[in-house]
Amino acid sequence: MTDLKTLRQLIKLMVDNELTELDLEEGGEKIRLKRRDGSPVITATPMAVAPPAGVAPAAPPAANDGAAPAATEADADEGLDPLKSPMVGTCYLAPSPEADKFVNVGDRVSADTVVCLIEAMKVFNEIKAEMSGTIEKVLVDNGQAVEFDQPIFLVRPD
Amino acid sequence: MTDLKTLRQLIKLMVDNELTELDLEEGGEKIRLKRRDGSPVITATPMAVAPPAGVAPAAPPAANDGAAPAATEADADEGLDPLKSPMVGTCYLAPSPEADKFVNVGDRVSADTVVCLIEAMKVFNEIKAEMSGTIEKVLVDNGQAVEFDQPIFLVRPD
Amino acid sequence: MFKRILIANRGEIAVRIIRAARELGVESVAVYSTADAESKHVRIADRAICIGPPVATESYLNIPRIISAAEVANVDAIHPGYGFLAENAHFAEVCRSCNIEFIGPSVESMRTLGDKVACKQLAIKHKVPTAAGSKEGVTEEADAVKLAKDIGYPVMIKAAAGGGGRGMRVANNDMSLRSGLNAARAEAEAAFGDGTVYIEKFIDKAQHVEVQILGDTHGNIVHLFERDCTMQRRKQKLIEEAPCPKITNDQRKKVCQAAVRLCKAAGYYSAGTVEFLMDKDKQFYLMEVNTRVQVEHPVTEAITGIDIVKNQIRVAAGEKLPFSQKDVKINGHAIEARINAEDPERDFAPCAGVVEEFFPPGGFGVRLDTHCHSGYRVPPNYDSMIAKLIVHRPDREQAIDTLHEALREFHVAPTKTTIPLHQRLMKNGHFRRNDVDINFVERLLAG
Amino acid sequence: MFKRILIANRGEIAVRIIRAARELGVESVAVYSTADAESKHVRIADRAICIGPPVATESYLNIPRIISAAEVANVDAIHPGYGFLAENAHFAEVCRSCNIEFIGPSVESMRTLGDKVACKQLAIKHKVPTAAGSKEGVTEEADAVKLAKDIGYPVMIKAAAGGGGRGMRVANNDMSLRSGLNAARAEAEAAFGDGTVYIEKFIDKAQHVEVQILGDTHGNIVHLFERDCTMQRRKQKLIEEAPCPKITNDQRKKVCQAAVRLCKAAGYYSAGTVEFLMDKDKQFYLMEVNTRVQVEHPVTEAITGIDIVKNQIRVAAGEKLPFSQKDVKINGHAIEARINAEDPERDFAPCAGVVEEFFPPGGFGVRLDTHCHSGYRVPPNYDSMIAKLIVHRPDREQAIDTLHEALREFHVAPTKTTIPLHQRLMKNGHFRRNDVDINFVERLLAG
Repeated sequence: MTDLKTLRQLIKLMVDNELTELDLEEGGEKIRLKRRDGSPVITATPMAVAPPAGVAPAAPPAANDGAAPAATEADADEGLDPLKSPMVGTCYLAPSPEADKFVNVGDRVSADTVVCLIEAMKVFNEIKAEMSGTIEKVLVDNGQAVEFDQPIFLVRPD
Repeated sequence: MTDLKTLRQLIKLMVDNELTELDLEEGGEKIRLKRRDGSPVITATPMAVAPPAGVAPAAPPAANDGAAPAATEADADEGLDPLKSPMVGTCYLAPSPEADKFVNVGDRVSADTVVCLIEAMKVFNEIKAEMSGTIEKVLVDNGQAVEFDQPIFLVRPD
Repeated sequence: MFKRILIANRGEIAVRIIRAARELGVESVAVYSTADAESKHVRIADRAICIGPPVATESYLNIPRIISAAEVANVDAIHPGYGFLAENAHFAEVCRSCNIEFIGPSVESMRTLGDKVACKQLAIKHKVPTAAGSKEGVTEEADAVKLAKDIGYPVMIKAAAGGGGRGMRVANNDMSLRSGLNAARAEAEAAFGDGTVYIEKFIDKAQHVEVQILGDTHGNIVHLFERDCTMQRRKQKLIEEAPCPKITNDQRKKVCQAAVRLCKAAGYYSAGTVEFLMDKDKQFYLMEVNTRVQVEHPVTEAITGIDIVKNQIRVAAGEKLPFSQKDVKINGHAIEARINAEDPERDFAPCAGVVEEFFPPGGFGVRLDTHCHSGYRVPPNYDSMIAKLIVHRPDREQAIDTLHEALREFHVAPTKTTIPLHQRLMKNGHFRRNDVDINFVERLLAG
Repeated sequence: MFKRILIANRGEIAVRIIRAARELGVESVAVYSTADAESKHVRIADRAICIGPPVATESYLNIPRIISAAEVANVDAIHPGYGFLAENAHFAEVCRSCNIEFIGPSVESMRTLGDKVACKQLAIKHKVPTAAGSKEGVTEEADAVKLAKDIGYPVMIKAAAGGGGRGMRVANNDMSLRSGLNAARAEAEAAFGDGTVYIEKFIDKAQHVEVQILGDTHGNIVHLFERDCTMQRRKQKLIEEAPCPKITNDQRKKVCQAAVRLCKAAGYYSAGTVEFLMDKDKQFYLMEVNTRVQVEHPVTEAITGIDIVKNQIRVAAGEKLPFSQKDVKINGHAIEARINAEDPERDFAPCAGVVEEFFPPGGFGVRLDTHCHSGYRVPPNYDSMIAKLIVHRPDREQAIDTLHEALREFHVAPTKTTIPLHQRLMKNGHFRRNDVDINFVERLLAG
């Protein structure tokens, strides 16, 4: 159950079907599914063995434009790993406006390949791939603000 | 039940029927479904007595001494029907202190057998059995206050 | 002071009264129908007694069942709240005949002020402004037509026993007057068992201004200033505020003193409200007197700091009012928004069912009166109000801003509520400028 | 006024600040760690930015990440709330060097008042009452012993850079002083990177009384009267009230004016709190100055009607205080109870996890500041306070009764909280008579 392959498949299932939640439990044989819906649902039945994840989602529609990381969508793509931003800042895909991008879709990257720069407090931080594989997707635009944990690239690991 | 195939079928069921939630539990026999409009469709489980009680928190401990009718408790007794009070008042099991009780355990009653008096606003109301059977249990003491719907006797119907 | 009182009501007002009683060290006994078995007033009362099935006539409106519960619980008094039996003089009479104090005014003053014709005559006698019209019930069409000619059309036909706008009709000419007269009589007969109707001048573009009264059984009677309840829909108040932003201190003083005169004349005590219509020229016209605590009493509590419900209980127990008129001061501005479980999309149809998420706002200057919580089931049997959101700020503009923010934070799901409507109204320029009349909301919704 | 501000905090204070900003028409930008992705401050802010993982040093305490978020969101100012970076002068300096206003006092006054030795010297210079003791840091044991002999045992050894009671020690004789001195130095060095300690007379049976200060950048500085925070456990405040029920108006005036003198001398502006210990004879001794908004600020807002957080934002934007000292009046009595997710049965161990049922109280005179709701998950990473329950009533006795009722209604499950402890304290005769000192709660809990 806990091997990455099954996990990926479960996640794909969720994304494809707009599930917002999926709890499983082998021992006591339990399944709990939730789908996206205008009005979120919290079921806190006193007896229920409190499925935390089930109750937790502060489901209420964000009053703000929901700037939260789009991690789940990204992870969705079967077999791809997200390359996430380690900090808040402005993301640059090329060393300078006229220069070529650090990496493009199809490029191979290794652990210390610089994939982008993130400017934080006037400092340009070189972001390395920290993994080896092939860039499959670029998720942000040049000069776009990124948050902590926000996926920047999708990489197909070797 | 945790194999992906079953899962996919369950999810298809959800999508096709616009379910927003689906809980299962094999051991205690439980199913819980929810649709978009937010009104729960609960396919019963043996123990689930009152669906609302599950959702609406009966949970908060009554700050008061919980004078609520003990209906459910009474109903529990196999095959017995509760004879409930139709009003709030003081229940008398005999026409007068020295007189015999209207009915005792083991007595047979028919629809218009008077089983007790309930005093409300100085008026003594004769309470009839409204059913025929045998008195199996007396649930209140003589002179005890009873509420609306509070079981007074348990009757084994013919 | 009483040892124990029974609260013959449900919902937020039952909760409100239980809080006041317990803070005074008085035991509280709740009554409830089977539909409310898990409601908050049942949980927080010292004792709770089930009195009947969901249908109100068999529970909250059923006098014998409530009195029996009161005797079973051996209480000293009954607080009727608002609605249900609150303005039922017969109920008050029954309570007192059973040696149970009715927490409200005297039966006589309830009768006098409850009869709109008698009330109006008393008002005229004591120079309380009223609309021109018949001094007593009108039966003959001819009299009606003559009267209408004297005061000039449009005129209003009202039921003497009516209230809350029920059984009212506007007539613009003799013909509509004739037909309206008969229809109104029949309607009043059916609704109140009293077909008496009367006629008075129709006040156009009116605002609703009401004065809060509080009196004791020792002849002390004061006003707690006025409220503006012009924001209504189908004669149901949506938003109430205090003080009325449109009148001067002189006008305020005049109308408040008039209200006190009327209640004094009726030998009134406990809490009461004298409702007026105010026209464009700030002229006041008596509408009716409500002989009970009002849904919107919290806005007055906010600006005066006086606990109206506690004082109702005190004076019912024979105590003197702990303050006099000169002690009553206005501090800041307060606004209340009634949150109803209604669907604005479906012409405000009530939305019964489970409120799965009820996340209320809070913070500085925000008061919430509610019996609702996440998981609460709104029964289909009673009115749809699930909460009252009240803000108190130094001035009206800040109060509106705070209320707007509080409404924005107020998350209720999946139940549909009037929260979005209130948010819209808080942003409305006419409301912010207080350039509104009692038909404003309906015009807004219509167009 | 600012167009947009960032709130560098979480929980109820972030919610409080966002409300104040929005009511002023200022856009709010929340920052959050992945542990708070679904917390209320994230939902109600105009924008929210994830700045790091749960561990505070990588998120709420991480200056570069917060400044980057501020630049990304292009804000005009940052409000630090309390805790985290609120009293970090370096952070204030960085903000201003990046042309982002720090919503708080000047860096200089933060430094002066933050150093307890410097603060005490300034206090002495301006006749602000302090405990007898060393005028500067003590390093030599000999000096310490001599000093102790002069002022008499017991004495207190304090860390110059300390605060909130951290790094304090009581010595009753030369021996315990010697050992204590070295231990305290080491502890201070480790805790604050500054081993400077000083010695002063230990105040026995003390009450905690603090004065709320508010100043602008135009030299106006006023006090909003005092708070009594004597009800503490392990130096953590449990219950705070205003005004202090034990002092006369003269004593009040004296201590409040002393606090104003000290802050004026330090060139202080924004909100701040001067904390004193008060002995049995109503003598005051300066403890420390908190250069930020206080958790317990709502009790002061209640009795003065002044919105402290809004005014912090106004003065940070360069506006003048909209009122002067003579406008500040005390109205009634307010008490705050801190509701922590802690298990009194298990020595107040924090209880992280999902709060399945959170049914708060409400009604007249009740304010609730919280980020919690049914279904909220309390993260294990931060402090355990989940709500502040504040009541405002005409007098202390009524305030206690109202708070007791509100606590009784407050239903939180299954999470364990301090609500039962507060209920017990509301009924405690010593508390009701205000016959307590800062060790009262611990003695009570001990047996």
